[in-house]
Amino acid sequence: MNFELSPEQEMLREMLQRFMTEKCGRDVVRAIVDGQDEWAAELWNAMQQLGLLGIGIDEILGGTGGCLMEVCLVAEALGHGLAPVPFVPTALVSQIIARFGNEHQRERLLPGIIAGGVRTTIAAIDGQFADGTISGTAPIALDGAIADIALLATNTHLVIVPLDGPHVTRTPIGSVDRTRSIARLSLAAAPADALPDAALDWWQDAAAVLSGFEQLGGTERVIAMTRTHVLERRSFGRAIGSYQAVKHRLVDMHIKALIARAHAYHGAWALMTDAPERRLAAAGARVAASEAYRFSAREGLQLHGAMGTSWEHDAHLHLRRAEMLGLVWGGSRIWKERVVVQLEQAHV
Amino acid sequence: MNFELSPEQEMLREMLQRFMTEKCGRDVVRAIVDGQDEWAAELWNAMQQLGLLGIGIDEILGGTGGCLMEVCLVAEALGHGLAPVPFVPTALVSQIIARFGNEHQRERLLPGIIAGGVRTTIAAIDGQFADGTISGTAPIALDGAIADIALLATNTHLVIVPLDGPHVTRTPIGSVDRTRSIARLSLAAAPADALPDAALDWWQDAAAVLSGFEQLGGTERVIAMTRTHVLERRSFGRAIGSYQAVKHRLVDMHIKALIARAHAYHGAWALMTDAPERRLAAAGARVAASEAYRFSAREGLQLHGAMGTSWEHDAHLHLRRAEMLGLVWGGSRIWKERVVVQLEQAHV
Amino acid sequence: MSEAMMDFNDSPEQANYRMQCRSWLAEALTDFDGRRPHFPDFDVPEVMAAARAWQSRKAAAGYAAISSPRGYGGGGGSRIEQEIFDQEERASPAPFTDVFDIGLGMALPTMAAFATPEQKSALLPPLIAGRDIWCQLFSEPSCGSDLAAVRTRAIRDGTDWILDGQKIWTSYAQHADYGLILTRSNPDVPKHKGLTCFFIDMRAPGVEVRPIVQMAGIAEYNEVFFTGVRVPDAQRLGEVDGGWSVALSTLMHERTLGGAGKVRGLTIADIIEGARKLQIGDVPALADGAVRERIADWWIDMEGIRLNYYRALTLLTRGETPGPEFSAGKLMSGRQVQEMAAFMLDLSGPSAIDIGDDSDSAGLAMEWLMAARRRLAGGADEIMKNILAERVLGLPVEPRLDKDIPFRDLF
Amino acid sequence: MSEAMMDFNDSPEQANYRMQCRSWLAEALTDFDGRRPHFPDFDVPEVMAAARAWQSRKAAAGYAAISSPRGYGGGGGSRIEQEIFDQEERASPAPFTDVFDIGLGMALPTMAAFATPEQKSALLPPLIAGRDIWCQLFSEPSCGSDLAAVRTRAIRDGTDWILDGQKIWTSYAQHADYGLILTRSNPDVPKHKGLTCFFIDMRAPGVEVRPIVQMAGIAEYNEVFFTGVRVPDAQRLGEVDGGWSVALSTLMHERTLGGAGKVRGLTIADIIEGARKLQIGDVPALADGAVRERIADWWIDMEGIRLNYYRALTLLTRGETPGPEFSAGKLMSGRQVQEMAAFMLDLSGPSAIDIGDDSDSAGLAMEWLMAARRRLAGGADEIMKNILAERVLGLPVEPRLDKDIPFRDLF
Repeated sequence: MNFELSPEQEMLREMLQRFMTEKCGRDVVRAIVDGQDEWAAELWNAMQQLGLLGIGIDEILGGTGGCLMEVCLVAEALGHGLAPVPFVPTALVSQIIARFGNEHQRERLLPGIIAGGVRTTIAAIDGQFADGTISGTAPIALDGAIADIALLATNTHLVIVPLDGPHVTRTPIGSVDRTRSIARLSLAAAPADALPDAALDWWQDAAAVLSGFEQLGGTERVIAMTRTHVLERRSFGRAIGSYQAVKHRLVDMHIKALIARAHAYHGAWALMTDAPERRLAAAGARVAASEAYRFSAREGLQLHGAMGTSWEHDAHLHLRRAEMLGLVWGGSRIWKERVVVQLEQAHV
Repeated sequence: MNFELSPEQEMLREMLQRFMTEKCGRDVVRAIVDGQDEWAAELWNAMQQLGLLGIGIDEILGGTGGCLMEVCLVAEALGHGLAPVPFVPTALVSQIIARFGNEHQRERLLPGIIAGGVRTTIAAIDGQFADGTISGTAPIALDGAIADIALLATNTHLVIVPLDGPHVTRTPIGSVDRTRSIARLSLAAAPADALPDAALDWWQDAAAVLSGFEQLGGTERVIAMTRTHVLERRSFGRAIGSYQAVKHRLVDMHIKALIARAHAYHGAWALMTDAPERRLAAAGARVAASEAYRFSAREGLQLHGAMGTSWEHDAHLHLRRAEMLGLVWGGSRIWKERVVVQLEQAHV
Repeated sequence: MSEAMMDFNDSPEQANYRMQCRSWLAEALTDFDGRRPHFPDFDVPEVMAAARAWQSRKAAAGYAAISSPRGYGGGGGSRIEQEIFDQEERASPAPFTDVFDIGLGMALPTMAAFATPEQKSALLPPLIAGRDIWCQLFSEPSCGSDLAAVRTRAIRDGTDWILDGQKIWTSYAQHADYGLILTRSNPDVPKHKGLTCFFIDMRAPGVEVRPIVQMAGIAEYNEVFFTGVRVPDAQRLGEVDGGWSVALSTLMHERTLGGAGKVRGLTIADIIEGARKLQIGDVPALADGAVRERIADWWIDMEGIRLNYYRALTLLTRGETPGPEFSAGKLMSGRQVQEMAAFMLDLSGPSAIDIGDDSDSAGLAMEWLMAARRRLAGGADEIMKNILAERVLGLPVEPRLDKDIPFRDLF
Repeated sequence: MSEAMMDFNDSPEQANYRMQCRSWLAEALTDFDGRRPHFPDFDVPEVMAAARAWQSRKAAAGYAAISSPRGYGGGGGSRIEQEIFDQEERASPAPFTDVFDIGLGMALPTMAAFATPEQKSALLPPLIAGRDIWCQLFSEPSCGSDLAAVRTRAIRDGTDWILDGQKIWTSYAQHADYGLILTRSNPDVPKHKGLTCFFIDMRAPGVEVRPIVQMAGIAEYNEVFFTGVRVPDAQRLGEVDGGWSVALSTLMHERTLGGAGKVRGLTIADIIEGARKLQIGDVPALADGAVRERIADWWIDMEGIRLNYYRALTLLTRGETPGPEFSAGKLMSGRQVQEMAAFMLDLSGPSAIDIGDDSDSAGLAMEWLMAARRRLAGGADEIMKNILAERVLGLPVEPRLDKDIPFRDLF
């Protein structure tokens, strides 16, 4: 039994916290929210310099080494900082290619990703892959407006598509989360390169877990900022954090975070070990993390009082991010259904 | 717009409260709970003497007069006092016979009911009515162990069946609510007398509303006893009723009672006026009242602390009564479904 | 059947009045195209112009402030007539007039109770006719729920008072002509005992209004700064140092019946319609048990609040005053709209991330973003629960450490 | 992959130990017929006899108190081995031994920390072997959650103390040989500072036990009256007037990890099985979206608590002490079992009214009735939330009016 971070992983977490405090301050996020920048390119470069874009990729393949758990810890730190960078889609793609891609695909794509010059999106597409080309529309491609490469999943194939050609039209959408550049992708016979079938089965589970860590980081941030607020804010002569209605709500947030963390670790473990319960563990991670972040963002905003409803306050940025992440791989009703289907099979 | 009790009805309510305080004290209820008596016959006699068994029945038919609303107020008062008497089934039957019965049925049954000598049950039966006899089993007949007459509903008929003949077997069951004598009825070609089809459509709605008032009375009682407890009980130097966790829980109970009362009034009004929205209103009354009583009984018990879990405390009698009433005409999932079916039709 | 039976239907007089309202609305609204934004942004000149025109038209026909005396420009009618008109107006595509709500709902009854006859004659008719907009200057940065802790100073200067300080979360202050203000007139007594209320001219020298953009991108609220603002003593409402009871009466108008019949926004019909269109897997979402159960639960609460509002109206009809228990509607509705909107977004799946102006989810997302405001404005959920616990259930207040201490020693 | 990877599987040593436990259990349980009541009632002689026999058998094989030193009759093993055995035992039809839980879970660590070596040698082996039953005498009628307010007096008399007062909610006191007791030794100092702990002989003159029948019909709890009970000072645990820290350490054992891995009762598998059999209209309840969504929600929480328990075990394995955050399991599980049982009863419909011994709903109803106890015993939900808020999140305690006042002036 070993179900905790290792001391090395704890060190990585602390390092990431310091890194984020330094490189992803309020001004970085607000520059995107207020439309001055499209994404946080400088933060991305700093991440690249630290080797974070190659984390979880074997050194033989040019990566920094480490396992998927370390990738998850980066996602958590970025979620904590509301970072406007395409890390999760990019890491998903690099993990998938490292794991399932052939030699040619690895050599063509991994160096660029690890070097920071190639950003990716990954999305479900309503469309067809045949004869080396793909046609159709991906209505929501996370970080799709700034991506160079897309992994697109039809019902039957997971394919790699460069986004720079004439066969691709991308339309940025007015996203609920203003910190990320989301686009609709329309493809008309765009050249595409298929991955093995096993990747198609794997990617949704991996997306659920990686985003789960991003959600978990956001949850912890909301809890921390709400805690600080209720310790400082006074009403009727007392810190509002001494009132049970406030205390117990924060405990509810905390417990949801605790449960989400346990499921997230389990999901990461199941992905790493290809455990038989991988689908269940990944669905658990997604449902628990979506619930924890959405609940905490909503109730954290409430506990901030009227101030929390203003544009200038960060509470709504988390509310919006929580909603976007809760929706992007499918809403909770769908993922809870995945949980139950797995449970039914386990308890025939 | 007139959606409140009339001054006369308010007077009736106060009179009923005094009556219950006097005639249905703790000893009366405990005698049934602890198995000394099967039901509260003395209370029933006192009700008969006050004319409560003929309430809502026209004076021409031998009743006390008044409308269904007054019947509902009696049910509320009995629910408040956890009264171990078969009023709701009996009143349902007398209302149905007065409303739908032919002259012969009225003359045969109403005088006995109003005089207190004839008690009734009403239940759904898994069985068949044909050629003037009924066969089948009613697994749960409320107050069935002490009833003289049953109204039984098959899928196609609502029939009157005397329970004293050789064709009827009744088996008392170990009910979750120990204040009421519930039985399983098995009938083998028992003589039965059918009511018009309209009655079959009406009875469930009427049962939902009348029980709704009984549930509402129980809810108000639980709120009152919990309020008294939290004002008296002290912890860490304060009345526990001054802690927000306690205050806000009582407010939740109070709001559920408020909503249940509004729906109960609406249901009674819809039954009385045969309003087009009768089914919806009755389902609303049932769902809201079941939720209010179950929630208040559960959380009221919790707020009483360990003391509330002891046999000697009345908290569990309400928890049990709330569960029995929440189940007896079908659980909440079924009745919520009735709500939605009606809403779908209203919003095509 | 007894004569004393409940009756949901209009009496013949009420039915008659309803028909009169309905036909007047139909005629009056032929001018309007019926297109309205999801939420009114009164910073948009057309939205404000439509509101003023409509309010003035209602006033001319006696439909603005129906239950206020005719002398002030009201309709001279009953509270039930007001409700009948409101119901009909809500069912119509009439322009939004929220910008007058504070004036009509809070300033009007407060002025009616505390102002002089001359002041009422001068100020209430333009308020009712939509010419003057009023705001309520109570909240301050350092006191959210704890209104008695306001710090904005009022210092006597001859027959005037000089106001210095800051208010916040003042709805529509950027448009307002007048405001009701709660000030600290005496810091040497416990906090509830040193407050005084005034009405003020929002255009007076020293008043500065700064809009606060909300999370949904609209600016309904403002910060308002007071620097040496001179207010004649004649504009005082209530006694010197007696402002707390004036403020309480104003707030009572805000909270009583709040939310019960007046909630705009998502309805059960919207949810049913949405769930008919959306799919879960291969079946319509409306066929899914989880969706159906939620619809039932939401309807129970919404319909319960609506029916409860009828109970309150019945009391009004009988000349009684509904108690604070009817404020449960406000508490319930904010949270419920938030839940419903969030649920529908989730059910829509990834495509609901797109909330651009032309998207399918634009309206839903606006409801969702604005719902947080509903849970806070006019008393946060937590405060509403305290009020219900203390005033309706008679439970003890929290231990108060600040009650008998002079205000100036509290900080 | 990194070496530092998480691992849910047993290490080779652990797997070996698990197989050893499993085969021992299989063999040891051939004697038992495997039929157990829904809940153990230790007033039934056969239930108690089975518990004693099983506990003694475990002790003889080194499986009682696995992680306690062999010197006292423990197994001399690790905390992880204890957990492995517990998992295997829970999966087996072994007789219930709840009557020893207070002794093993609270008295054993408290005695190990505060008793003399002689006392430990004399008292712990029979405790572990199931010969002696221990109880914990903390709660009193006038103090539920506020343990520091106990009034049972302890007055020094030479080398003895004389105890007078009343305890309540004492689990299994009617069967107990010994008890840990918290007393008021000094009423002239603030309430936390005048308490002293002892262990006592429950058969001593002046101790009277009166069982309290619970709502489900079983008597687990008792009132215990003390009239001039003489206790040697040698049975004092901790310092004179230092009982609060002894009590806190005892309670910490009760609460840490409470409920996480040890919850007996309804499982998700039970719910799935039940929902397969029940119908809603014409379809199996398991096909209904509302049922399916609840199953998912409950699984998320239960599985989260279980996984969280593994995090705590990992810390134990590393020699660290899991903090109070792991007590969230107890908070969650009581409420959840209550919800699950109520939901299944509701789904069963009218027939679930029949909870007679032979009925289909008997077991479910017992879970439902006993769930209320889970939400109260060992810290009510509300108290657990306070503890988490204050000790884990560092939020301020409520204003305390009683903290620095001598105990005797509080009433």
